[in-house]
Amino acid sequence: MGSPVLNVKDLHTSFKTDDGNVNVVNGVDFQVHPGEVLGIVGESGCGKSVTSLSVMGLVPSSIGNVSGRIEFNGENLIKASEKRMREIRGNHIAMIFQEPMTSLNPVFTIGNQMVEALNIHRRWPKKKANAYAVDMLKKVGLARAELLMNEYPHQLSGGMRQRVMIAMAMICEPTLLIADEPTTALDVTIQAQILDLMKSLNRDTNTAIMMITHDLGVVADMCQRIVVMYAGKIVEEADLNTIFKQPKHPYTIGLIQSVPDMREKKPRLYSIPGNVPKPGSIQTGCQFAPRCEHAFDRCRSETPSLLELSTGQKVRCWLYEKGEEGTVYDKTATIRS
Amino acid sequence: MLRYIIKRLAMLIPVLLGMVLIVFSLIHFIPGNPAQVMLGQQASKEAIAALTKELGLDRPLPIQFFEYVKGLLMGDLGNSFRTQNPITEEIWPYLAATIELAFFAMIIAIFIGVNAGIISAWFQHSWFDYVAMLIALIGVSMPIFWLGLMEQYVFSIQLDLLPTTGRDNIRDPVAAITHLYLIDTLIQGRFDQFSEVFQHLVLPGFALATIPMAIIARMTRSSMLEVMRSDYIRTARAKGMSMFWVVYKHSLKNAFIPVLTIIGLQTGLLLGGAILTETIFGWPGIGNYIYNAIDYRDYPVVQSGILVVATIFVFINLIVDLLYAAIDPRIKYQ
Amino acid sequence: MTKQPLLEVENLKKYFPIRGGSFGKKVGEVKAVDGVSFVIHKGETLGLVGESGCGKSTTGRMLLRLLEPSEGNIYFEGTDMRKLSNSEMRKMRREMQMVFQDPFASLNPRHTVGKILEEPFIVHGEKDKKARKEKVYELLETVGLNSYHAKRYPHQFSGGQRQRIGIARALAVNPKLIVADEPVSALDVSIQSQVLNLLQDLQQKYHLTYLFIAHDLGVVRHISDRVGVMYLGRLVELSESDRLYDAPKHPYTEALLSAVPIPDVEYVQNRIILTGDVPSPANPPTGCPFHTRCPKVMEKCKTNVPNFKEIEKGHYTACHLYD
Amino acid sequence: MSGQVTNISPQIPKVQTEDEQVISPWKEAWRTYRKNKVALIGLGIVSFFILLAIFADFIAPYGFKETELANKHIPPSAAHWLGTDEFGRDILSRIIYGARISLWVGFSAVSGSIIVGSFLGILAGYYGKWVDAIISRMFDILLAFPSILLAIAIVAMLGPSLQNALIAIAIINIPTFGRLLRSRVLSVKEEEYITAAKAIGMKDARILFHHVLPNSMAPIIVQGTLAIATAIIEAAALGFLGLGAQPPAPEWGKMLADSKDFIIQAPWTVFFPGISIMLTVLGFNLMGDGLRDALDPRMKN
Amino acid sequence: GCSGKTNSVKNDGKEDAKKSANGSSNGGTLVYARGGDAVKLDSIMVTDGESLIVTHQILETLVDYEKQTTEVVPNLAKDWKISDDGLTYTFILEEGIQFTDGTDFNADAVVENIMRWHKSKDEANFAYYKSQFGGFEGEESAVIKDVKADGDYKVVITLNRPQAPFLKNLAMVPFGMSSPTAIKKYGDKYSENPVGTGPFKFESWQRSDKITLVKNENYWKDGLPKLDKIIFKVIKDNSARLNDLIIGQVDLIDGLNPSDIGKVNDNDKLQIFERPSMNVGYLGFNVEKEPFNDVKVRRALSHAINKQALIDNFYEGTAQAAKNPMPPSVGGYNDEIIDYEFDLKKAKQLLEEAGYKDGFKMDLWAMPVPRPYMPNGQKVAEAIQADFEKIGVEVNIVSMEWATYLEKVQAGESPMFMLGWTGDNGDADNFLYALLDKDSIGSNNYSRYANEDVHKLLIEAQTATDEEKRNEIYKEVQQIIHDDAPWVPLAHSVPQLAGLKTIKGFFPHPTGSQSFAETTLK
Ligand SMILES: Nc1ncnc2c1ncn2[C@@H]1O[C@H](COP(=O)(O)OP(=O)(O)OP(=O)(O)O)[C@@H](O)[C@H]1O
Ligand SMILES: Nc1ncnc2c1ncn2[C@@H]1O[C@H](COP(=O)(O)OP(=O)(O)OP(=O)(O)O)[C@@H](O)[C@H]1O
Ligand SMILES: [Mg+2]
Ligand SMILES: [Mg+2]
Ligand code: NI
Repeated sequence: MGSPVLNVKDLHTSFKTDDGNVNVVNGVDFQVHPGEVLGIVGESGCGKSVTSLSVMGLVPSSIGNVSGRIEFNGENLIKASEKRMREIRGNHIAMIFQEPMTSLNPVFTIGNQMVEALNIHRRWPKKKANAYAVDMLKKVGLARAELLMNEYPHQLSGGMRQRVMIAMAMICEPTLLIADEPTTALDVTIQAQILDLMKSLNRDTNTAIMMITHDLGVVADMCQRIVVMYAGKIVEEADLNTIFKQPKHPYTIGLIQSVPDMREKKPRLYSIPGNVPKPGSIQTGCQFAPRCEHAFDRCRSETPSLLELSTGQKVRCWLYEKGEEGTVYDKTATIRS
Repeated sequence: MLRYIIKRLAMLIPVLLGMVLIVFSLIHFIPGNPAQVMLGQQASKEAIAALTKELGLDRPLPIQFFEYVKGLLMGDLGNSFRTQNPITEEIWPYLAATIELAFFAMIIAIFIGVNAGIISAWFQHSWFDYVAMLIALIGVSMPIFWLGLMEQYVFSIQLDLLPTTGRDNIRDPVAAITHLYLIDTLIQGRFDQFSEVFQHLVLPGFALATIPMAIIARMTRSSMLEVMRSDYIRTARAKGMSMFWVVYKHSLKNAFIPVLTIIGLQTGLLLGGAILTETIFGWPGIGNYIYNAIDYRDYPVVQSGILVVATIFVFINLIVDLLYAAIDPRIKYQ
Repeated sequence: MTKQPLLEVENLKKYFPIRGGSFGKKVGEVKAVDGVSFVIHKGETLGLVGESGCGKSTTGRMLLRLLEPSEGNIYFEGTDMRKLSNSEMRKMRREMQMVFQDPFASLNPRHTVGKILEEPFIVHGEKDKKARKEKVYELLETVGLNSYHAKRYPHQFSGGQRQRIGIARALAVNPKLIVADEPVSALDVSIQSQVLNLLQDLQQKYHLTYLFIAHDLGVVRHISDRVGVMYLGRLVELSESDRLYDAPKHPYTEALLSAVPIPDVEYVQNRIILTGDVPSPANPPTGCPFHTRCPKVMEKCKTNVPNFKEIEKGHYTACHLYD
Repeated sequence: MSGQVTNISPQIPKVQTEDEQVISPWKEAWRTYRKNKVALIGLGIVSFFILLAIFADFIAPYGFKETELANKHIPPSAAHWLGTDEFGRDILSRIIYGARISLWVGFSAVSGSIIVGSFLGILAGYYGKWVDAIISRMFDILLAFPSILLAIAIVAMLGPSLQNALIAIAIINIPTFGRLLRSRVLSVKEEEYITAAKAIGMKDARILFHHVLPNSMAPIIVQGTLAIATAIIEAAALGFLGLGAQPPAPEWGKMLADSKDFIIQAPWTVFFPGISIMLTVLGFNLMGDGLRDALDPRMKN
Repeated sequence: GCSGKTNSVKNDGKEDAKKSANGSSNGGTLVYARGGDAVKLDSIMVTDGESLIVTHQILETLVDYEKQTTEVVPNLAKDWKISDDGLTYTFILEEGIQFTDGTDFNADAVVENIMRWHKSKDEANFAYYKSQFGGFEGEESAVIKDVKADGDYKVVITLNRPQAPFLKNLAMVPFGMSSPTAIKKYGDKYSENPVGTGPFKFESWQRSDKITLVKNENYWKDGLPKLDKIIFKVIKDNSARLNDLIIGQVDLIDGLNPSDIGKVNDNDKLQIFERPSMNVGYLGFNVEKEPFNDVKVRRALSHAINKQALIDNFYEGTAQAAKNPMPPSVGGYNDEIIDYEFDLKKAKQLLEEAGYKDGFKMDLWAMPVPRPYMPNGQKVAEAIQADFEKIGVEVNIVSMEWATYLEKVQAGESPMFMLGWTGDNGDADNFLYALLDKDSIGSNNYSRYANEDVHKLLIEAQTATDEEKRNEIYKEVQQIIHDDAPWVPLAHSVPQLAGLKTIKGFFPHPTGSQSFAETTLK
């Protein structure tokens, strides 16, 4: 597979809040390999966006603190200077955001915002930059590219704005694209367009994509490998097939089962009891334990680590610990029927 | 755009009419006969009666009102009771004095206010931020008439640095052309006078600037902070833009929209609200003009003066609204 | 299933005026809902899907007369709702209720949950304070909350819990019909299934009828007996849920269904990617509203508005392909 | 895949009991407020002046009109901490009694404008159409006036006195609250919980009083606090122009006006009343800012 | 845009500099600062002191007052004769005088001037003419019957009936002589372009800011005026005005706060000028209102005011305690009257006799503006308030705007008020009749005091021509008024001016305005 583009090790991000420091991302490890689409799924507030912002170095030091290692092509970004980060941002790592409505500056033209990254990283003459920006807009399937350059964001529909965002992110041909819920705000038919576009970009440019979403369908559609997050921690990591076919963590299992399937009608949906915990509210043990139907005492007192199973799958659950309580497969049996 | 302006102007009419009505009734309900005031305490009853008649104050109020409005519609602001001069001719020097002062004050206020606001927002939670915002808070809490007195006490009486009252050197008065003395002195190449006029502007200018400056600083800071937290700033930063450029290119233009509103409002307020400053600094401005006219029961002056000030106020706000469109493409006036 | 109609809607329309120009004159209209007809049978769940802005919420609100329809008729158990006076309408409100999309905005932040749930009883004339309290506790238990929650304020609840409170409030007046406007869209998947289950349980328990509005086709299929698909203020297809999902007739429904990503790695979707965006309801296309994006567009689609007709038993669609 | 994983617990899951206490929005606001040091200083200043006002009779070393012409213009000293004025009255005592006047004017003028303004604002916001048009135009007119001139004219009409100054200040502040309430009504009216209230068949009046008004309280309180600050300055300004409190009332603005002629011989007579005005106003402003952060983060701009 | 009228600058600074370089004049510019601006510069059309002090420099009267008293002395008329019946006045004019527009000053000009007033019948604009000379042409009350020129330099004025203070009236600044040509030329705008024979001529006027006058090079009095230029500058606030004097922005100021006298005296560059007093400031009772309809109450309160303390504290001792409604400088002053002494016991006792053992509550109206006769009305009221409190009279100070104040006091709405009066022409009639005769109720008799005896005596004095006799009558009137106590006369203030020590030849006149012809700066 070669060395990963991005190698995140033991990432911790905390925020200073009124109730003291709150750990929002709590020891996250994952890799993104060249050309790969990595999916990060999890419920709202589990720390997906914060993880991506941490990678970009966009967590302001005044309100948050990032620690651990973030290696980008071997370079530790946490140690990198702000100047170095600026060189990397938009150039080597680009990002698109959830809200196409608010992520574009309303008072500047599309063209102006398109060439910004080129100005910073390439210092091309204006004409060249503009021409390139138009090309880029065309590439993301925007028909009236030349005209669009002089239009303002509010004159565009949500789908068009998201395409502009993607074009903007891709303009410097980054090695890694972080997409933070790029389609959540869009309608299904438009979402299909955008996902299609991203897939083809990934294919054509070999840009690695870190795809953040809470929609399992999107993950299934786009990604090769998947990381499941729960309350600031990675609870499971596996390739696409494994995740859907052989989910291990009770949370992953529950999650997959909770989604109503459009193709058939089940009499009743499975649901995970309880609520997503507030970040920092669970101090000891497995974060999922209060909602887990298989939790036993150890789950409540000790935090499990991310176990690598023989399949290459990683899971953070005491059920799969080899040793005293028997083999992994014994315990999964209680979950699987 | 033009249609929008016309529409706004059309909407002005009822407001201005309403104002005329209110000012008219207010001033006419103030007890005290203008004739008495004009002739003074020692005047005879008959003389007062005769003057009352001559001024047309013996006619029924509705007729007086109607006549006044009729005049207004023909662009006639009426004649001052006291001087008998047409107000249209008389008002400009006063207005110019106030405009010069307000403009000067506003420039100070905007310059210091906006910059302090930006720096505070930029270095949020720094000592500069705290000190600047404390000063701004004290600024909004400042009774300017007291500030004016204190300024005079310190800079004029104690330190003898700056003149206390008036607009120019009394012994070497500015020969008025536009009545905006800074301009007049420049036109005439009298740089010595220019510097005199400027010195005269300093104390009242700062007194008047205090409140808008404080408000603008607070406003700039908070709207900068809000903008700096917004998604598109994050986008810009994700492109590798440096924070400085992000602020100056992306934040300022957005943050300026609410600041602009405040600037417009405050400029309008300065024009009419400068009475206290004008009184303390003996500034022959429009506020003084109207205030004295109330004393003298010079009805036409009060009515037309207030009307002129209010019209300017409304126009400034119209201009501000139009400026929005220049800054914010989302606003389009059809 | 009993096929007794509870609610009948005929040619319902809602045009919102666009004001502008001088003195707020009307300069145009948003055709938010443009001629919708359907029937909801007693005890069933009718799903309503469609993309954002197609008029689902507007339709739902008109049914409760929270919005005054511009045109069309609504019959609830035979009574013509549009003929009711205000006070009659207020009484009628007991029969039908609404659950809202945003669990944060639909609860008054300054009232305790107890007060929020008590209000329907006060409004509908329950004088006895103690009885009201009892009923509130009962409601809370019904939706899976505890009686001690009554003292709390909405901001102390999670989204899913708030949605339960919203449902409890709707239940308070013993309605026959509940219009649920995207009740789970704002919720996380794991919470969404809790609420869906709750809705289903309540339906059984109280013999409720639902009009279930959503844009998530999976959810709609899961909960609905019959499903209507809306596009630009019109119903383009309406049928029994299984039939609609398995064999959609309208090209829009087809595209919509194919666009939904399925969380299954083995399933190979034959995706129809539509071009362009949804046109604005302020300026809808002539003829068939879908013709601008339709992969099977014909000449007459551009000029003639297709009728909404039954092409198979219980399966309605508005498309010239089936003329 | 659904075959692979079966349901485990089909019943409605019970939410666990959490023993979090009930926090009302007001209590919560107070918590936020308490954390704000600057706001607490504001509260401290305001409370200080309120206490002065209430216990003036006990605190003030002299009466506010204890004239002793022989003691004219004594500089700050042990007997007269802040000196005496030209009537030989103790400035400290006058400032203490003056707090009564300023606070009274601030509170009552603002209450007056809140009552009238809210009433008009609610009418305009709730009924819309021509009611709104008329009331809104009225506000426009009032706002287009240079407010201090308007106040002067009103006082001139009614005759200078504290009470009339108060009325004038109340009048010029009406549109502030009117507009605030109107916009609140308009926005609250669109809130989903109002639709929900309508859906359960609630009458307009009840909606207005149980939902719209309580939800407008926070901005009113915030705006009210800030308006008290302005009202105090305005009252002082009117007093300064001789249009407010009448002698021998120890109104701060009047004290300033009376002693500004002595700024050279007796600067303390000018200094202290001014400082008092500024401090009180600052107190209310700090408090208002704090309240805004605590009560109504949306207004924060 | 800009109006030429309000700012008709004819000479700019450079031209001025040239002139002084020629050596033709080097008297310098005097900046005289005062509290208000002129209204009009046509003297006959105004009644306010701020206008008159300016016209005084431009327009001259036939006869003038002595420098610091109200004695009549020759001016444009070098001599005059009065017929025995007091009905014919013949004035002999100075010869060879020209108005500053170059036209001649002669008998015709005088006739035209007086006829302009006499025939105008315009009470509104020519108020002083009516009030001092009874009425216009054809009116029964008119004093002047006819005016005729007898040759170039002789003017004969015939009267309908004798008027004792006729010459004093003619000496009043409002009756200055304007150039008839200029009046015709400027028409309505004459009041902004006055042309006379005076020591200075009008140059420019910036409203509510300053009026500039320049030297009349052809002035008929040799060697005068000494100054090149006078600027009348408006500085409203008394202390600001003093401040500008101290820092050298202005040379001379009026309206010095008594409290600032010390400050001026301490400054070795400055001096004080005192304007001889011709005024009275008083506390008036509305004798029609309870309890002031009872003379005992009025007397009681007269005993309760410590006049000397008031004078010491609010006039800084620069006033004289008043016991009569007219100042001692006016002929006919009765100095034999013994004032009600400050005696709280007596006051209380009188109150008790009147049936107000526990005192009463009352409004005291205090004027809101400083006046020459009472620079500090509000504060004096505050002190009186403190005095009255000691005898149980609880006083509530009421103030309102000056215009309203006058109107309401005039209408008799006030029970007790502060006011005052400055003499116009230095005649007793101008005090006693104007202020306390029953005819004046509704105008200047604010106390609404009506005493038939007083009335009879005053009317008699008006037509008497014998000075002695008139004085006797006035003394009698003062005694009656003292006993009735409709007022508490408080003080005759000496208005204070301050200026540079170097100013010489400046004599403040009791009437409130004076010529600057002899004034020098250095
Ligand atoms: N600036 C901040 N200060 C304090 N807490 C923060 C801040 N930003 C995020 N958080 C908290 O961190 C947690 C994780 O937030 P994050 O935005 O990463 O969630 P997410 O997984 O992206 O959720 P969503 O699906 O809603 O986007 C949340 O609980 C949030 O409240
Ligand atoms: N009060 C209103 N005034 C004007 N236009 C409105 C109003 N309410 C809704 N609309 C418009 O009517 C159309 C339909 O709105 P509606 O809320 O019914 O859509 P929806 O299908 O519920 O969308 P969503 O999925 O986003 O909730 C939209 O274009 C909307 O902009
Ligand atoms: Mg996120
Ligand atoms: Mg909706
Ligand atoms: Ni399955």
